[in-house]
Amino acid sequence: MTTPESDALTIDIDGWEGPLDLLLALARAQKVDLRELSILALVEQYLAFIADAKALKLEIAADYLVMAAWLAYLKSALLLPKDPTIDPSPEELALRLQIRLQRLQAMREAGARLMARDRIGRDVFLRGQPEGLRVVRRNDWQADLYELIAAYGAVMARTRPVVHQVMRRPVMSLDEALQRVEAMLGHQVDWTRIEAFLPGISDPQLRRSALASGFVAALELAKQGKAELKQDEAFSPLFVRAA
Amino acid sequence: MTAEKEGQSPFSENRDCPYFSGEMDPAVRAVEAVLFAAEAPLSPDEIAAYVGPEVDLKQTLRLLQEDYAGRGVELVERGGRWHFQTAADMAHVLRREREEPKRLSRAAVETLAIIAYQEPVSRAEIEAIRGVQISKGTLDVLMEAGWVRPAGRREGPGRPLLYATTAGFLTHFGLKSRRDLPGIDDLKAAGLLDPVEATLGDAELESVDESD
Amino acid sequence: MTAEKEGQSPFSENRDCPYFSGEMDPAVRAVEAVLFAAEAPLSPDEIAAYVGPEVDLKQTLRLLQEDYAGRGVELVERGGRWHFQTAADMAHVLRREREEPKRLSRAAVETLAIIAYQEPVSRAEIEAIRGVQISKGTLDVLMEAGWVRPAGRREGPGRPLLYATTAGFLTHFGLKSRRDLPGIDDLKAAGLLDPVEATLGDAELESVDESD
Repeated sequence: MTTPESDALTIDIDGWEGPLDLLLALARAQKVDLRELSILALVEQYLAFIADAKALKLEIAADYLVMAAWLAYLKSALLLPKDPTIDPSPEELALRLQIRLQRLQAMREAGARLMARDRIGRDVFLRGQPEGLRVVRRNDWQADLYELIAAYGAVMARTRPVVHQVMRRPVMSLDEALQRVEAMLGHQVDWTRIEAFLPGISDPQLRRSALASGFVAALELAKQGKAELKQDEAFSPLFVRAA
Repeated sequence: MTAEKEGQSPFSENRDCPYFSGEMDPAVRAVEAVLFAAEAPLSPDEIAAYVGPEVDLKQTLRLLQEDYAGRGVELVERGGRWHFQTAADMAHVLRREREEPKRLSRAAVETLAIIAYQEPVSRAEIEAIRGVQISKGTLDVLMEAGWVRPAGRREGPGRPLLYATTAGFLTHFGLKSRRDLPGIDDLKAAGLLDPVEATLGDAELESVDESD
Repeated sequence: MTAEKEGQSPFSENRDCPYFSGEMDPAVRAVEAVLFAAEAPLSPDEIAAYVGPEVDLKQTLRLLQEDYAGRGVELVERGGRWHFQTAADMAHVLRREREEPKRLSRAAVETLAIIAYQEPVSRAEIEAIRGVQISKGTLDVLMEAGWVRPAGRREGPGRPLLYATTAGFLTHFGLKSRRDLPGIDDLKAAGLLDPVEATLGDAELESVDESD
């Protein structure tokens, strides 16, 4: 077992990145493959290091002391006769510590190898003045024929209302209907359908107007007591005769 | 350019050309790397500061220029300074167009319809028919779409610019000619001239300036 | 390399090599120009957006890579993206007067290595391996460099945030993919990349701040 080279390691405790870092540094001082590491020797080195630091009245962070306490426990457990009821066993704990140190060492080496690679901006360089690539947006305008025609219809319709106001719809006035129905009713003693009193008209709009006016005229004559109205049921033909 | 060429590219028969066998002159390589990484065109003196004064830059630059001649990248000299640039005839490759489908605004459709039915028409005539001003963008959009073109000027006061539709317009809307457009009577029969429907919805819109 | 070589450079006897006679495949030229002009590494899909979908990029990139092999500039693939860069052995020529990139702290280097080799990992896992807490700045520095990114959360207690490396990490460190990480296979075989079990008084260790 090598003597603890505490002199070489009496560095300010702030120089270590935690107890694991310190343990790894001590382990490497054993100058063996980490897989061959003597955990017992490592524990003794660590405890000696902490003891030295205490003797020098250096301030020691709590986590280093916690680790020291844990390692002291591990050391005594390793030295005591095996107790199969303890789980995990001290040997298992020692193995785990060893693996943790290997793992930290592996990542430390990996980091160093990574940093040593040919890095962009340090060892290899990208093009200094690239022209750059451009994306040009182009609008793909869309419209269909129906939209176009409908739009024209809408524009034309909007500009036409003047024309529509000038146009007069053919109508039959109430006076006209009254005269006609009254005159015809004089000869009619039988129930006669109201349509028979209207003039023969082909224009459907004028026809509707004449029917409406004729109906109102018949109501007016009935009110005056000059005519009688009859309808068998709602929406059935309307009959008129002289009173 | 396609998969069939695998193994028989225009160059594959030259793959053994010793030019590429890794025996490149280190000086040529160095000058190439320096010019590639440079952030501005470099004079031979500036290059020499990197590669060393013993390099015959005149010769090296000439060799490099020959190497790149005809490639997608070329080495050029401008006012005594050297730099790599992409070949001029590759400019069209370096930009990529992305088409974005966009529907025409209502104002644009109406304007297009008026031009199609009544061409050639002036802007003032379109505005008189629509009853609102046309924003500058509306005609631009129709021209960008390739459906409307300027069609000379009308003789008369102000000599207004006239607009007409294009062949592209007919193609897009599936028309053989403008005479295929349904006439006013057809529109009326189809109910597209129904004044009530049309005036109701448009009343408010008309009082507001169009905003496209 | 010197003036005496005028007219008898190692290449001069090959000047007639048809490789450079301007009969280049237009597709190769186009891909070359696009990669030269690009401001960042490009995936084949991105290249295709410029040169057109009909170009066999696998073949074309291979040809280009061969063209440049051994030159002062080379074409490389990093994490599925391609870019030109100066040859690594030209570093001594180019480093002149260039500033070294900011040095990473030891904590940052180790953290980056842990993330790269074991991704995705949580902050607690990184701390368990290093035996100290990570200061706030360490992950920030790595993310700011564009090498590390948050990579979702691990399902389970606390749903811890996970970290992984980026394409920019591969580019910067010259790795074709994570499988190129130095020694990753050996570390995996030795079980050193297995998930960390939080044992050995980690609870106490984690209460301590690191001092980087």
